[in-house]
Amino acid sequence: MTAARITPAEKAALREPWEDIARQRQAVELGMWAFLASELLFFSGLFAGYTIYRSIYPQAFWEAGAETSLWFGGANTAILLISSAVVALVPRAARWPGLGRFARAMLWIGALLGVAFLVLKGFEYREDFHEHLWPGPDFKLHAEGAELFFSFYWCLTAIHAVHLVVGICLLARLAVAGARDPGWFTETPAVQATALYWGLVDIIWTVVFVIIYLPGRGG
Amino acid sequence: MSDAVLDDTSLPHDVSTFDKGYLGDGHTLRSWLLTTDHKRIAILYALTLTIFFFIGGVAIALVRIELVTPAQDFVTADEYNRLFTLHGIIMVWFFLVPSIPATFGNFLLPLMIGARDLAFPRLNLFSWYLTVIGGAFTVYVLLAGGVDTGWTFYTPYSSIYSNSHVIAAAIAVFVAGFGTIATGINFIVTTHTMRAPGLTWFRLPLFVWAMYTVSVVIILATPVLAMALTLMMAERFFGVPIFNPQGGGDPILFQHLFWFYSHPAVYIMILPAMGVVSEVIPCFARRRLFGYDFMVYALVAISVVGFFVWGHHMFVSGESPYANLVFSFLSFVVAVPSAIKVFNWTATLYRGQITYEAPMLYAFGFVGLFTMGGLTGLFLASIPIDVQATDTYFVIAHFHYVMVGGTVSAFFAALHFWWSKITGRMYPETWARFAAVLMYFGFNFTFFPQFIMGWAGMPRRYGSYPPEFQIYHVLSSAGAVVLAAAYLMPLGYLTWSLRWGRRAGDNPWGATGLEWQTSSPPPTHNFDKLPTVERAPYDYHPEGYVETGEAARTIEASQKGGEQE
Amino acid sequence: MSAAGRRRHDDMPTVREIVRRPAWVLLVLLVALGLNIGAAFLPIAPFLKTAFHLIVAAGTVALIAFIFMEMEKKGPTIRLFAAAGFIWIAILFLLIFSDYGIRR
Amino acid sequence: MRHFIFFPPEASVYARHVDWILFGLLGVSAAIIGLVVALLLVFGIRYRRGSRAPRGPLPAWVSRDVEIGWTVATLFTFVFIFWYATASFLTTIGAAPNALEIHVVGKQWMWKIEHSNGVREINELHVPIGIPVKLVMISQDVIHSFFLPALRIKQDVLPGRYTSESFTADKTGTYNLFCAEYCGTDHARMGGSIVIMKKADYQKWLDAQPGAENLAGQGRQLFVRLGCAGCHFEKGHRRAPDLAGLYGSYVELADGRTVRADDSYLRDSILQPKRDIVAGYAPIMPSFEGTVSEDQIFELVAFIKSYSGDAETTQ
Repeated sequence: MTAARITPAEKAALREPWEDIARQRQAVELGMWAFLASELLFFSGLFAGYTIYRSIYPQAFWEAGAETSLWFGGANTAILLISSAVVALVPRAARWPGLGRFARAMLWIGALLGVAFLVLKGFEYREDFHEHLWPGPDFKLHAEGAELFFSFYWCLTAIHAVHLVVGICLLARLAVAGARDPGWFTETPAVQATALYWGLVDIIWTVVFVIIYLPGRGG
Repeated sequence: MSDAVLDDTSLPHDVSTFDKGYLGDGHTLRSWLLTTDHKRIAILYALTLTIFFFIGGVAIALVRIELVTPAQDFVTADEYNRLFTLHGIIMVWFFLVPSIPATFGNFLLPLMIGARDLAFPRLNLFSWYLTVIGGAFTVYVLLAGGVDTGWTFYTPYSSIYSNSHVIAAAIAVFVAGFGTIATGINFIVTTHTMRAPGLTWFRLPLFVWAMYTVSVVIILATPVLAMALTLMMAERFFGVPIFNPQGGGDPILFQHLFWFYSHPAVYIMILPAMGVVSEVIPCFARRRLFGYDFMVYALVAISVVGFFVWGHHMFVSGESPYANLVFSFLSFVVAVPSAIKVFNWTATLYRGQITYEAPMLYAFGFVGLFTMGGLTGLFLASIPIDVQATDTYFVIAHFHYVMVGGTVSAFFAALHFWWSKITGRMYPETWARFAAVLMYFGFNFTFFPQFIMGWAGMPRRYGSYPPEFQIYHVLSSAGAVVLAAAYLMPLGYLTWSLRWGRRAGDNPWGATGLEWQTSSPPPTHNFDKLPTVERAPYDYHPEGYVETGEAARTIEASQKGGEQE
Repeated sequence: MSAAGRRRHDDMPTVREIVRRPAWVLLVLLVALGLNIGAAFLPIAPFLKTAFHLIVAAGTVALIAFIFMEMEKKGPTIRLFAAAGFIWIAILFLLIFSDYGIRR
Repeated sequence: MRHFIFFPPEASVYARHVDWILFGLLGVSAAIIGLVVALLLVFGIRYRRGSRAPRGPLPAWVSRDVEIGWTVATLFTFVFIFWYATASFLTTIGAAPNALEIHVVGKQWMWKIEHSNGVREINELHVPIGIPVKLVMISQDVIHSFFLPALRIKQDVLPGRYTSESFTADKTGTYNLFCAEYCGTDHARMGGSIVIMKKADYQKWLDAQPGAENLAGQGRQLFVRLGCAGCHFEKGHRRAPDLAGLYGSYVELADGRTVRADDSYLRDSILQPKRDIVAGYAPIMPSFEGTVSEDQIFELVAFIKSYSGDAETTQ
């Protein structure tokens, strides 16, 4: 509570109406976790729908799951796990001015891994289109319920991808702003908030991977 | 920052800023549209919501004109469907849900906890813009020809069969929903991190508790609606079958997701109203709120158990009968904390020094109408009664008693109670009392007949109907005229008071909340000296009641420490 | 471990110190991913496979939340909000299956 | 019709029963609201500003005990109402075994009704008194809701799935029939009436209808026309399961599950034959989705229900 001794770096990171960077950081973190809880509930609708239809059409979901590309899914999961480990280093390092460059490098690596994920995803989507896995008149599978599986496949992965794009933008923005003002970078709560958001994107994918790519393997 | 040049208040010779508080802090449009001051954002919200309230009101006025005669003769069936849909969408998402939190919550939450602003002022402004963008989509829908799904967007009608602007309407709701989520997060963080020294959780005014609990409900419920609407839009736009039985989907799933939000949404509307009434009644009864702790627990209980009951909207939907039993039971359980709140408000009057200014009249109206609304909720929670009553005017009457009789009454109570704090002026008391009583009678006149015709079988969303129901529709439409007058009156006299109203002191009601300790209207930074809190809330004491001239009454000296517990 | 209050330069950890723990966790997560993919091909009953997948996924989620997102160091309020997300999903599932679970 | 209605007519025992629950609830509500209003008035007047009524703090225990008292009392009352209301609901689950089955197809914006003897009507439902009636309902497009206020019953009619409602009318007359779930432009016109008749009048009415074969007979013709008989009636080496006595029995499926052959199962098997494949048979049956309408499915199901295998095979 010694508001008198505010360093220039803290001053750069402070926002109205805060007078104390530590409390501001607490507030941002709490707000971010509340937002993440909200995001989880956002996805819960999809998960609930998936679970219900899978319980109604177990066989069709099993067959349809086998049509997804485990190679793409597995590689993307690995990429995202690595990226979340990389991004997790950022708040641990960013606090120290001497590690600022390292932290920003980690941000860029995280963002690049995110882009790699999207690129793979793009190839996967192209393949899916070629194989007529888009629900509609010339859909590949015939089992009742298989179309539902792929409805959820597209919705889950697309909505996740939107979140990922937002995450990549946040990482890049933080890296750019951090390079411009290294002092601000050591103090700003945005570092923690961005890392938390990236963590959530990974958590969601972990579940998506299990329910979309793993069913129907090995006969 | 950069608009300081345009900002005339920065000129030292401008004396008017001294007593205009935050209102004097800039007069340009820009100083309003880019403000991060929670009080100004509250005003922005108030103006926006007022506009939407009247658009929604016009829609239902046309509906009520149509319903005067049994035949479909004033508007076509399609127009009728679009009108009631518009009324529902606007009133729910662009008035009731944001009403009290976004205006009074925004304005008062920081003041009540002794903070300078909300935790994230820019996010707060952003949430207003989201509401406006959502509103713009709604206006687009209105101009483009409307949407005819009903506010519930039930599939597969909305996702496949409707020929109206469903996607734009769903986007409107989606965007506005994220506006309320942003507000909710802001309130939660503010309440957790910005309370004045000494202001422990159990010293918070109930209005703050209400804002806090409602925010939790908002952030956990709204995203599910967002996803339900997203999936509905995906089905409509891309043709992926999700709720469509032809692709194996189940249309009931949409209803589950929709009501997972929309039943808690009822509590999003009513919890803030409860908060308002819990402020008003102790003040005008000069009495500590009876059972403060229980009132807090009741709020928390309602906000949690409120999530367990959505299935009672679906008793006839084809839901499993066993699920019906579960949801019916839980719906009875959730009524208990609401009942406790009603009893506590009543008991607060005991041994009070009651006066009847307009806010108190509205609060009394609230208690009466909310009790009616709540009790008819029990009818709808019991399965055999609900089977007859659901999708009829009985339900319409029930939720209007809760949302209009409850929330809107409380909104007007709040408007009159804090008007002096917001504007620095008093409203004309006689007019306000008259409007309050008129609103109460107009309301009952409009909605009570709907219970009777609903039980008799009159279905909702009918533009034409069998003639035996006409008498009730005529009564209802006549009552709506009275009600409309009662809503228009405050618009007139409150606007009048902005210029000619008596100047209010800082604390005209002699109320105890922190918001009354700063000037009226408050300065931009809220408090010249941030307050500390040493007492429990509602430290009114009827014995020490003294009247001191202009600022109607104060309670000063008596507060020497009448702690009871 | 956690750097509370003002930080002095001599407290600064080396990159190695910072990386060590997340790297170990990452290794565990990648192994878990491999196990999960491998298990998908085992010739056992589908529901057993699914249960295994979900348990591994839950572990992964927990590790990400507790280590990567530093939940281990957070106070009760933040844990409560994080838990609320999961509890409310549980509510949704539980009550929605009170319908679907016994409909047919 | 009448020009004023205060309380809906009661045309069944169940309706009167529901009304008793309503009166019970009205009584409890009146008591509660009376209490609240009385307290508001009494306190409001007695403790108005400046009145001579004694004031002063309450002893601490009052608050807690009163609070716990009315919490428990409210909870008890509400749970009691739940039990009282639910008990009667439970008795309505499951229709009488020998109910008169009538088929209802909802579509934008009319009700099509098929009696089991083949008589069809639109927006009108004729039923006799004293006989349990079971409506088996399905929608051809969006969700509708079959609402009979005089019988206090309402049930949503869904696309893709059968729902049902049962009643035993005991008062003759013509009463309202509404669609209660919003279904688009002419939702308000999607209604008509239920005519409850004495048994003799009902029989007279039935006889007066244009002669048609009964539903099962119509179903049989359709069965043959669609080519179902080719596999299902084949003697000797069968490519398709035998349908004789199928209805109501338990069927073992290829994936090890066992299902009961009810209306929904038969409907699903016609439209989505690959979903529940009977053990021992190849999944060769084509889907009839889009080929047969909902009313034709009712006919087919009626035929399968009635078929006991004694009839001649193909024609």
